[in-house]
Amino acid sequence: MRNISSLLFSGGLAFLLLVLATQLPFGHTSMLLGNDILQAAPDEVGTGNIVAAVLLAYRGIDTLGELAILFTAAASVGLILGQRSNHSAKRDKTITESHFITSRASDLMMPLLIIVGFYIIFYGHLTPGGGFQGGVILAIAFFLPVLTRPGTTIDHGMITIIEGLAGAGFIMIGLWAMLYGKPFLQPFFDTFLGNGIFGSLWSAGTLPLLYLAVGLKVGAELAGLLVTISEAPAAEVERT
Amino acid sequence: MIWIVSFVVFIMLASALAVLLLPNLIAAVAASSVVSLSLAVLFALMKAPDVAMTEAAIGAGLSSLLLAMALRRLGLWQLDKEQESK
Amino acid sequence: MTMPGIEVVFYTGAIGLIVIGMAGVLMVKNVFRMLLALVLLEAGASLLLILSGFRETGVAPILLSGHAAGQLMNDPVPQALVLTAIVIGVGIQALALALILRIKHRYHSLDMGEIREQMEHDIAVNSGVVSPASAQSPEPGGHHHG
Amino acid sequence: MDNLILVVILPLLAAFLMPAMARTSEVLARVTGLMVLFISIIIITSVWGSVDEQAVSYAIGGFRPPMGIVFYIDQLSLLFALLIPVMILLFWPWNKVTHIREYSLMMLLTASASGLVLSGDLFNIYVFYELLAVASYGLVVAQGRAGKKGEGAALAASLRYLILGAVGSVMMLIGIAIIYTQAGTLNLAHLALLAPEKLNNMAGLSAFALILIGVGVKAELFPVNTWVPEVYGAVSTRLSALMAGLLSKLAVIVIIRVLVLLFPQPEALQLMTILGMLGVISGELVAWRSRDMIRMLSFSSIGQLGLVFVAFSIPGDMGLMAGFAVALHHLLVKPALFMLASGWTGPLESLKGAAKQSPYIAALFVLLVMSLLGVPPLPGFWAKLLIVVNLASQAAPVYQFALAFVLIATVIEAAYLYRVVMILYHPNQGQQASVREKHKAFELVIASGAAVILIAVALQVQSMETKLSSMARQTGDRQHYINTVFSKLDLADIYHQNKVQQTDFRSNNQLQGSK
Amino acid sequence: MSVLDEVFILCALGALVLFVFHRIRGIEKLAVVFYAALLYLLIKMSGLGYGGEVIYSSFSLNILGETLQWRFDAVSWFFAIITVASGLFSAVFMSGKWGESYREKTSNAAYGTLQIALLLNVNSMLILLASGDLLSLFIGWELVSWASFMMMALNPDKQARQAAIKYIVYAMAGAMAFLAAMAYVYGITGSLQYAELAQASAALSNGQIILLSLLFFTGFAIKMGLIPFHLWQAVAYAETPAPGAVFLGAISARMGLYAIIVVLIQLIGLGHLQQIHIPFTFWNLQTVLAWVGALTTIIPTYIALKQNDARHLLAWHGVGQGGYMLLGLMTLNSLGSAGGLLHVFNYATYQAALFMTIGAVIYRTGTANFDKLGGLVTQMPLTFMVMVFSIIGLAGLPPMNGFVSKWMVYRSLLLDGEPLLFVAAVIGTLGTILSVYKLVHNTFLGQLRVEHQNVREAPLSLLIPMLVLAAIMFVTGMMPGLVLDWVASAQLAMGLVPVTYNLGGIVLASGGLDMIWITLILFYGLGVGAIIFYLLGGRAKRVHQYDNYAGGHFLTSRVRYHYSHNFYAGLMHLIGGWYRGSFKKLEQAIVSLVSLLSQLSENMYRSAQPAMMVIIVVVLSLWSISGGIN
Repeated sequence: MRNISSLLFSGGLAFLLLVLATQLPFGHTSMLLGNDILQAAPDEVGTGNIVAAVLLAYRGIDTLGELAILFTAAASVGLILGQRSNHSAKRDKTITESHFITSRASDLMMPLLIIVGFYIIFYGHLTPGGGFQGGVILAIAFFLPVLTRPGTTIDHGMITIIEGLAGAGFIMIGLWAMLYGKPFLQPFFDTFLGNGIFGSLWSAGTLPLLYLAVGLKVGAELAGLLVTISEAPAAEVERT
Repeated sequence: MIWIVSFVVFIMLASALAVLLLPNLIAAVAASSVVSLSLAVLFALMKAPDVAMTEAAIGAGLSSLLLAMALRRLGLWQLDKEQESK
Repeated sequence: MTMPGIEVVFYTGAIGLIVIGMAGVLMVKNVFRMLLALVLLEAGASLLLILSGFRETGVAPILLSGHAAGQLMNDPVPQALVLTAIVIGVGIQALALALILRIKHRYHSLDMGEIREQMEHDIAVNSGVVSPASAQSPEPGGHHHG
Repeated sequence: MDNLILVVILPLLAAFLMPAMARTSEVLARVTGLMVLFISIIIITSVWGSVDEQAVSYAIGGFRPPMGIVFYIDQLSLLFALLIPVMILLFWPWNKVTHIREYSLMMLLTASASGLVLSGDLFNIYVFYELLAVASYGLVVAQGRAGKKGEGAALAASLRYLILGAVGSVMMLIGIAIIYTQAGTLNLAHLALLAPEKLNNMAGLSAFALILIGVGVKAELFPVNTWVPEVYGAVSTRLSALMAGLLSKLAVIVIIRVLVLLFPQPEALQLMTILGMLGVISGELVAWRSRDMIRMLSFSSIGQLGLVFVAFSIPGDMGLMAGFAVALHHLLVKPALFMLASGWTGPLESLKGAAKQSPYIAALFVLLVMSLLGVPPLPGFWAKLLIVVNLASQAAPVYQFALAFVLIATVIEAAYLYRVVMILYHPNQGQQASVREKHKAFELVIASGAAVILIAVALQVQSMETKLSSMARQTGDRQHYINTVFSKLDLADIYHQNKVQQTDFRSNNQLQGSK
Repeated sequence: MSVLDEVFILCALGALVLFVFHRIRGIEKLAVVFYAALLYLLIKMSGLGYGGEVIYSSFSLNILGETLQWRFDAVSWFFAIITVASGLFSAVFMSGKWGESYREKTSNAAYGTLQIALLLNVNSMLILLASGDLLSLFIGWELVSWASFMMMALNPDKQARQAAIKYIVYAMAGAMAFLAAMAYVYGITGSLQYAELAQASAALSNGQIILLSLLFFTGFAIKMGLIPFHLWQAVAYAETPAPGAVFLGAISARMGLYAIIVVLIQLIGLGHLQQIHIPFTFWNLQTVLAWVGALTTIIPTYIALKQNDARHLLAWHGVGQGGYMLLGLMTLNSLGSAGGLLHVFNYATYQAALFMTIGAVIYRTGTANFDKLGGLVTQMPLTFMVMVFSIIGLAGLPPMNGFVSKWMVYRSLLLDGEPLLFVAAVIGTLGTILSVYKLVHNTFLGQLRVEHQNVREAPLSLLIPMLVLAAIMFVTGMMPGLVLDWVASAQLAMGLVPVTYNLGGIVLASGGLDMIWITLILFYGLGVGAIIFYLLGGRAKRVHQYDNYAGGHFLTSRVRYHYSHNFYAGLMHLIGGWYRGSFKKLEQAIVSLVSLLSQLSENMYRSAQPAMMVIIVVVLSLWSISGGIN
């Protein structure tokens, strides 16, 4: 009964969406907002990567919200799994000591990943990539040792502080503009950062700084999530 | 171009079905990783490099890592066993 | 009617993901798999959103020196939105995973039906309607698996 | 007015910093949260009343409205922006055992809730809505009843809530995608301008249905409210009160904003009526069967939210006014009832003679219940009257059905609520009278406060009516919204660009004038 | 400030004072003073009863674009004076010995609560009676419902408490029907003013009028306990503490009648009721309502006959007597409607007196169960006398006032050419006579029970109000013109032709009624009979109470024989219990239906992903709705 109705519903949804397809102007959308931004962004924000301009300048508050969601999720995961952190000593015995190659490879990879991560973050406003992608790479870079060497732990306190400060940094940059009487998150409020030369690293006002904050924040949150879940007490293992 | 896209979409939908139908959960996680990867390809084909990068890093990489780790913690990390575990 | 454009293929992919994901969320009993289905659903929505700013002839919304000045670009806004949505999705996924881990620990089950029954029993015990000693079933004969 | 964005930003800042601060001083971290709440209240009260005539918009980052995100501040958003910190403050977890992350979650809740009511951008609303959702999942887990058994229930309820909520979010996202494909913009004012042309069709209606279902999860809308009894049954009454009272209303406000601005078609309203009336009747019916107070209140809350939806689905300003009246009334009464319920756990029969033990609390309960039912001099009556009278003056048959449903549901509601009252005033003491939990002081304070406000409103019903009707008029005025967000210059620009004929604009104006 | 304002201020003040000091001894005296003052204010308004101008309260409320007003006209005044007088009598009854014993049995607080409940009842009724538009009528209506619920809820008895819940559900259903009707009126006219409705009703279609009348009438009928809503009232009223029962029984249910007068007669209009034919039948709306009244006189009265508790018997009667009032009103001619209105007054007097006598009996013996009573006439002769006076009134026999009103109703039915209704009314009266005989016989006649041998006459504080009421019954029975003054001006206010009357009774072209003559002749006849009896050397022999026989069965003083159990066994066997059962089954069916639906809903909420299933409904409904687009 339940399955039939579920199928019915899914079918209904598919039908609805298919019918909509005939009505929606896919491929020829009006792009009112998009065209406006495409025209204005190079002059107004000065980024090469217009997606970054949208993310950090035009829709900066969305990004802030998104960081907050990640933070919330991480905090909740911490609450859910962290309550039994004293059990984390009881490691999962199923993880066998890792192979020499993997551990060496991870040692080699880690600095590389960190560099790549930061590169992606810093050039986010010019080329594809940015805080999110770079942040993920950072997170994975820091998590690699945990994965390859089961004994390693990551300091939760450090993560907490980084994520807190990075998030606060994002907001502070926004509030900084308010100090100058500009609206919240306005990227150009002072000659201090200047507009820079279009296409150079130090351009687009506070955007690189914001992306750095985003990158650190995302990196810290995701690393935190990974670490917390990896340290979670295992359910009674059903070994065969 | 359209054939490439069609092929990727086909792969994506097939692995999406596999996510639901494969009895082994590890395989399901792997399939979902394939879905993410094909999606990333699609995003790239749609001229959305940022999204493609993100999807590849988060969807295919991090998310699969999370799922796999959780699977291990759940005690369901059993490659050889068909199971729809309780 | 001209030959269907490439966007139709993309659209098919999006709908396919959404429908498969929805069917999965509805029909799958194992919560872990339910979560996987949820990921598919989210992926489908992202694809749909990107599609809303897609033009076949457009280029990526990035100003590079190689590009001609007047070239048509794809809409950057949906791309930014999807970026946001993907990150939100992974956050929720992690939260759900953490919950599943704990629930498995607590109820020794990943079956949604069993979890619900145990939960209802616990809630009934909490509210004092059922005494803790009574059997697993909160209301005798009251189970209706729709 | 520019400071108003701090209402969203400061709690976020505090939330980010609190866990880090707690590493040095836990007290400091806690105080920070409270301070932020107080500052929020001060900021809002300082601008209170300044938007009565003309709403204000605030462009974040200073980018021109259709491109950048704007906050829209009118009477409605200001009222809720004030209610949020006040309510959070009231239900602040004061005890010492609370984990610092929970305070952090409370701050995130505050920020997202404020953002939700202030935001004037569709996707921004989605982001804040998600934030609200994730924060509430976290809180549900964290505030799971401190019992050995209760913990599992909180986890499971939270997971089920999360899955439902995530599906809802995806629905909403699909709706947004459809809207963006159709109209090419996300700014609510811009969409409002384009809506008669672009969204007044099947695609628009489906988008609305999807958004309705998505946001409806939080708003306890009928088909997606199965989490309500589970979550309220599993968490502390403090959080239930907050969720049933405040959070559900925020989701409703979002739906109303979207509905008023984006979806002019009557079918959208009627869809909401149908869901609302199904919610009313099903909620009250199950409440009638429930055997303990919390469960009863949960289902009653579903029913009341259904009533709110029915009210808002009445076209025109009167419908909005009715909706505001019911929503605000429920926002006042339901938390208070939850507070009273927290001391009266256990099966209803065990409450026999509780009135003898605590006559004051029982009297409060009766007062609140009477207002909930709509007994004349109390505010609940005026709210219900507004709904009923306006439903009856609608021509579409669905409203007549809704009227019948609402009235029948009220009778059922009376049956179970008065059964409880009779149990409370039973001449014989129940068996468990001696072991019954005591009400905590803050619970009584909140409930008494609600009762005092109820009586005050009952005495000041005329001025409340003026206030509400002015709020409804402002909220229902699409042109006002558009004009507020766009300056005259921008507007001319947009018209030029979008080839929207000026005549459209005028006819729109006339429509507003004739209302 | 008008007198009405003074009334309201006094009410508010009284409620406040009583609420604050309700635990203090002696508060009952204050309450009596309060009701007396209220009565005084009403008497100041007595111009209304003699056709004076409408009195407006200066208090008004502007809301929803409506102006809520409160005002008194002759109809309101007529009902108000009965209300306040009933309140006064109850308060006096309560303030003496009865109150002391109640205090001892329960507590100061409980006694104070009873006082508050009574006061709130009186106040809310006055607010209802003063309503000047539909909205204020509804407000008053709800207030009355909740006030009487409070009174009923004070009852410790389990069954009565269940009845109270039943009552509140019924009352809520009635209120919701009223609200729906009101909303419907607002939908049509855009206003809730009486004048607007009266104006608009002329232009309404038949269907609309039928729907409106049905909704309004349902609301009001529930309060009055008319068929088919009669089940709750008697059970709920009967076992409230005696003064409460006195008040509730005397007047509370009559608020339904008042609302019927205001809405159906004054606003929708008399002509309308007659003109509107019910589809597929040969009845019009007026006939239907009249038959509802007639059936209400019969069925509850025969249920009363079955009761084995004096209070229940009386309460069931109260339901039945409401039928007479409605029947009288629905004749819609001057004589019948005057009869109906007069019956309100008359009924209040004797119902109050009867409940007081039963209250006194309970005060002395501790029970109202017929199986445990009997022969009290020797111990409580004055109480007995009051009861005899009252049941004469209740049965509608001369020279008491009940006779006048019932005569008027019968007469008008005959004049109207409604023989079937007349027969129905007579059947009702027959039942009344039978049951009041059961009442007086089983309580006061027959043999005294051993445990009651030390019972004394009721204390003076209880006797005084009873005797005064008896006097009123007699005086207004002999000189109905006193009350007919008020009735006539009420009729005028209702828009009916007032009845022609004089002090002694009714003036009709085809033979009126003069109670002064009838009474004189009655007494004269009695006197003649007595003279003849004594002239013939009438020998009276006193027999001891126990010295009697039944059916040849010899009784010793050890075995008392008092024929009270299973009274009217034969009759009961004949009429059976089917009629009450059928309505009960209807009620149970509704409850089971709700229960079933409730269970279904709960299962829907509990099943695995029910929400999703229902989304199908949403999608489908979306489709069906969206048929209009594209």
